[in-house]
Amino acid sequence: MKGFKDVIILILISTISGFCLSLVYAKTQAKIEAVKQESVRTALKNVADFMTDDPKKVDFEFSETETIPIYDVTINGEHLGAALEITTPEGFSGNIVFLMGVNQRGEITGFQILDAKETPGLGTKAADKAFWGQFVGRSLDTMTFKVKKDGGDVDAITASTITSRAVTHALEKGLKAYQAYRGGA
Amino acid sequence: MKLFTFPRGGVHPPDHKAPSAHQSIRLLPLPGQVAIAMNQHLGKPAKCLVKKGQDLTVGEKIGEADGFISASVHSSVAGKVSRVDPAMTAVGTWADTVFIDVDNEATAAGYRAFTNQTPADWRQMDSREMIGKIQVAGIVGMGGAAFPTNVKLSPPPDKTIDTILINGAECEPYLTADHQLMLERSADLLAGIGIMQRILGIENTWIGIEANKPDAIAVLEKLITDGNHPGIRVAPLKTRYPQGGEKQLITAVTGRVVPSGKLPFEVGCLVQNTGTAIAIYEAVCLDKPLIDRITTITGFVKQPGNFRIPIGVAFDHAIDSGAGGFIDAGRVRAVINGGPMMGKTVRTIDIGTMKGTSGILVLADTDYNTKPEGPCIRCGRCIDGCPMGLMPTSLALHAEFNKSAGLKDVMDCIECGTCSYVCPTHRQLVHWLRIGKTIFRNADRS
Amino acid sequence: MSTKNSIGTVLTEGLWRSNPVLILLLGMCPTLGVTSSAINGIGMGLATTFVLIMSNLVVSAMRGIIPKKMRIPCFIVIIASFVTIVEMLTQAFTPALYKALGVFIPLIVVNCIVLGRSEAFAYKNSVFRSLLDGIGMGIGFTLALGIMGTIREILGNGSILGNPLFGEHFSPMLIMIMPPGAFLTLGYLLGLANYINRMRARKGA
Amino acid sequence: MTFGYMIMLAIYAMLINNVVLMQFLGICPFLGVSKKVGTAVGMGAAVIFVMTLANAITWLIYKLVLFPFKLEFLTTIAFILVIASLVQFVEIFMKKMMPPLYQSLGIYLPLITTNCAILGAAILAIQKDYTFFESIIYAVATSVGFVIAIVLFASLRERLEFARIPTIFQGAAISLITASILSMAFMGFAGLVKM
Amino acid sequence: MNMKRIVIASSPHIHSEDTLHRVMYDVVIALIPAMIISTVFFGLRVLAVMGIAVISAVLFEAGFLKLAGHDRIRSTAFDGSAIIAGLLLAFNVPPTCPFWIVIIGSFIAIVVTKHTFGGLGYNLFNPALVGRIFLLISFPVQMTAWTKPTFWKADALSGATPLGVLKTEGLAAVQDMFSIQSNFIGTIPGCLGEISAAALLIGAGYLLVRKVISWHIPVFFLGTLAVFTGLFWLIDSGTYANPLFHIVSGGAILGAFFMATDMVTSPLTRNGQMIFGFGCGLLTGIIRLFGGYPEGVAFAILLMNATVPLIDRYTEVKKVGL
Repeated sequence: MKGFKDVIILILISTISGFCLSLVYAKTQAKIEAVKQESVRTALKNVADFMTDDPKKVDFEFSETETIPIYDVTINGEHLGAALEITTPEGFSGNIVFLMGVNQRGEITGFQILDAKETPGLGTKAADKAFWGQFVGRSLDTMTFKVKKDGGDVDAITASTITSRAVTHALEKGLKAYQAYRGGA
Repeated sequence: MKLFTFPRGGVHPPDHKAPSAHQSIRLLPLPGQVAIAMNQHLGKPAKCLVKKGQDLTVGEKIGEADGFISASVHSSVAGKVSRVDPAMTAVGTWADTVFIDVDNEATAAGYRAFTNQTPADWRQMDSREMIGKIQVAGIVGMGGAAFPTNVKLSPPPDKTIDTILINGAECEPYLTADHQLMLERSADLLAGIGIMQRILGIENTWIGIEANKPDAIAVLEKLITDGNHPGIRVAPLKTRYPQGGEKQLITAVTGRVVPSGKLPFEVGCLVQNTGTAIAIYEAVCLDKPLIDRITTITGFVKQPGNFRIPIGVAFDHAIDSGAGGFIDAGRVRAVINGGPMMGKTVRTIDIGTMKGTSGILVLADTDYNTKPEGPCIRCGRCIDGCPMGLMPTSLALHAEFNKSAGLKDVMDCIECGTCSYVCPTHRQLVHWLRIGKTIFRNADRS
Repeated sequence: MSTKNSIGTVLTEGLWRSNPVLILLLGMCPTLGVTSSAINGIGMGLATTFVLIMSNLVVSAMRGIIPKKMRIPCFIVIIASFVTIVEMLTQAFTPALYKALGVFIPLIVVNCIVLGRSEAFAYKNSVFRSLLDGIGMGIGFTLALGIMGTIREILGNGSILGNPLFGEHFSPMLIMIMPPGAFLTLGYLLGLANYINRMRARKGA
Repeated sequence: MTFGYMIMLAIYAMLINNVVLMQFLGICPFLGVSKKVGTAVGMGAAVIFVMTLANAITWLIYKLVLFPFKLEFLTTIAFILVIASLVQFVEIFMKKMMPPLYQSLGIYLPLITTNCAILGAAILAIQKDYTFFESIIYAVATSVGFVIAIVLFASLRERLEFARIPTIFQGAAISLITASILSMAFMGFAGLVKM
Repeated sequence: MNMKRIVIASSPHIHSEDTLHRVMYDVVIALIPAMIISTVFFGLRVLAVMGIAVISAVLFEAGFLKLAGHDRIRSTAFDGSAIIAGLLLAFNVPPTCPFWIVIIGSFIAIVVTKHTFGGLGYNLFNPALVGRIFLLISFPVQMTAWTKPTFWKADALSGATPLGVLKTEGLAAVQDMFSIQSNFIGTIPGCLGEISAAALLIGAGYLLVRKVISWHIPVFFLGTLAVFTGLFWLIDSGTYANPLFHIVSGGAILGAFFMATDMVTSPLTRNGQMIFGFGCGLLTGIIRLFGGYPEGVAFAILLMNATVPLIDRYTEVKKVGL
């Protein structure tokens, strides 16, 4: 019955650790959630200066295949603008997910990359203000969303035309989605 | 003319044969002393039969064959035994060696006695008698490997030999002894062949000669058509080293391939060197033991040529009295027993010649490669060159790093030297492959 | 390694003579995987140190209870519990580090160092000695990761602990913060460790 | 899930995001069991087998037990126990039912428990929210990627046996530097498939 | 006679004229046409790039040998292999490449790739290519800063390589900007040694005639690349460039004749070399057509370098008499 006793001990240890873990879990769970929300909130505030603490989250069906999460900021019935979470598959080595802010005039207010697998030092420069700064304050009317090589207004990042193009196209898509969202609203 | 050749590998180094080619065979003046080692052959050394102070006649047996693969040794001179001591031989091994003070008069008389007699008619003898005479004469292969000839002529009962191949390729650069033998003693050669045909009871015979010796080919072809020599044909060979390798010759002429690790009789072939064939004739018809041989002395010497040398004459004596000495002794870098591709450098030049000494080659500093060994750059030239289809560089690396596991194929190496010759970084591949053979044998044993 | 070492030796053993990464070649995965910056390396090192100390303590305290046959599963359960705790703590208090270290936090479970110390040391030694061993080994590990991270960050990003070292026009060797740079740095670091050891041996001899 | 997507996922996990050379998982066996090509192949085969099985089982446990009952915080502990007992079970099963296979793979099985590639792949499949089928493909491709890396590496190391490597670099150091260049070469696959 | 000077050595005692120096310097000679073309098209700066690459390579070689306590430092450092590694590295960087980057590349090529593994003959990977890829990944901006050939003028206009244009702009743009002839002659932006297919082919011919290289690797390399790209071109000639374009663009010729044929890092046997060439061509095609990088020659050769021991293992020559 030695083997049986050994198993009992193992189960005992497992149970105790399971119990301890659930205690820690209970203590940290709230904090983890808070941290997660905080980071979302920070990102939203980074891209849109008009952002409030609790924007209305809408899953906007931009097309049959694409749903864009939109954080709509409306204070006392007055729409100030929105932040859009855009995903583009055109990146150099995969999806680029970013957050963009658009004010009620349809102008870009900010930009932050949430997830990307671009080449360090090249594609990752899309996250630098040196690149995305050129879009701030621009709208579909005041800018041709194409890199200069393709006859547009956008200065591409050196040696990463593909990433620049992907971001440029996605920003244009975001603005159009915003227009469509506003048009439908 | 259709040229026969072996299917893969090989090289064609500059042959340097001109200095000694067509130099008729000369007799060497006798030295004061000769040194005859008991291991003139492959296999077990002979048992020494003589003692210090004993008087000897030309051709007297001084060493008895010891075991199946062994050969008797005879005195090449007349004179008195001055001492019997272990000494180093020209191939770098140690063996009991008989040192004989030469009696010039008696020696000359002894040699005259052999040449002046009327040759016996081998056509009247039976094969047993002839093999016996060959064994008594202590004949070994004279191409270099020195394998006892009587053993070669007695294949195991379950094997039949249907083809005799006479190796007159002489593919080693510099050497011309066999060439000159074929020109000067073609009749004796054909007689020797006849004896072998009679011993084995077959006729089919090829004489393989490289195409750079057209006169030898012509002489032999004429003699064969004129005389009564059934079954003998000349096979002109492409001039390519190692055409005279036993396995290469067999494949070149008959198209048969000797299986890995097997001997020529496995494919029904017997290969004998031209010099050996003539020695067989002398043994059977003149009862002359193997006490002298034809050797080319060439390279960095004043008068290169082909010489008849009693076995045991020292290298320095042969070079000085026969070839007129070194051109410039200060510039001599190597003295080689044999040809430049497979011969061995001798440690000292006062060492005795042997039954297998097909050449004495002197190389000067300008001829000798002294470049240090570099790393393998994997160019693959050795693989392209290897006539046995081996991967010399891999095998050499396994030997260098002492890994017996990958060395199985090394036993197939014939040590022809092609790989080292072509290696651009001067790797001593043959050397490593020899070491590899030792490593493999030791690993195999344990 | 003898377990009869003095207390001081137990503590310093892991720093160099039995440095888990540079000498024992353990825990290579995180060493390569998370050291694209010094802070990540040190963070990972500290997380592992925590698990190492705690599991050493618990294993050593329970060494009378844990049956010999079932010891490995017991160790794994104990270690996995502490790993999970570390995972939750980093997620709650250092979310950036949590994101940077990614899957390598749960993988501390299979880090040979942790299991190895439980098996080779804590299961045979007193609580106090096991604590010291955990601290020593943990610091040794953290040190190695810190060095790796620092080298890679300086060469590959031109910064140290996030502070740019050189001017704006400096072009860092990006490859150093990518996978090939990790292998390369550790390779040469091990070469250096071998060299130092050889020099020390020569001096000692 | 289309066939094309499956192929892309496989190429991604096999070459572009190679488990050893790009993600640094399974370095211990990569360095430890790669002296001979034969053993590398054996280890690789064992990894393919266990990783596929482990991913299937851990996926089911997560989706059917841990997730519904809000026990995600037990993921690590549950997965490692599953993998450890799975390896034990496979070993016993193989010994009984497939002795020849056990002869060739058996010695590698105990080493697999501490192969972080197995646990890593299981956790990553959950983190990436793969479906059951995707998770299986991911596991197969990842383990094949492991085999490619370890076999190539073993063959290179066999050649290094015959190299005059400076003494301080002999052993793990030269292996890591070789791995570095190998990983550089694998970076050529970047962008082949976008995931 | 003076017996001290007699040599005791293993057979054979004579040696072919073929030496390491001859092999190596033949390669250097074969690279001269491309060096001239490059200097003519990009100006004198490329001479400085090549000079710095070669000098730094030789210095690193000599320095490491000294560090390792090697005897015969001078003869080994000048055996030609370091010079070739330096030259080929220079051939693989843009003409505008900063000098310090070239020196880092030399270091990676000579110290990391070659001498860490034991020096000449023991390296597993082509030193120049490892140097190039290290630089390409490390300094993507500088390593892809192309200029148009301007015939001697110092300040050149920036441009893009044909393969770069193909990757980012598509086939139509390439056809507008470049012709096959310009690729062949070399009046295109690109790495300083790879632009002129014609000059490289002259050198390649020299190497083939001198039997320094055999045809197996280059023919299978370029042949496979042509067949692979040709297949896609036949399917959709509006998207995919024709095979001839792929052969004369980028580093295909330079790679096939001068880098894939590097003896140390390619298979030993002819059969192995054919497999190796096939693999290089296929991988180059895959990376060019579907990968992220516009050019795949360097990666392809490096990947195939890694397979050489495996190829060797399965392509041993057949022993005679088996």
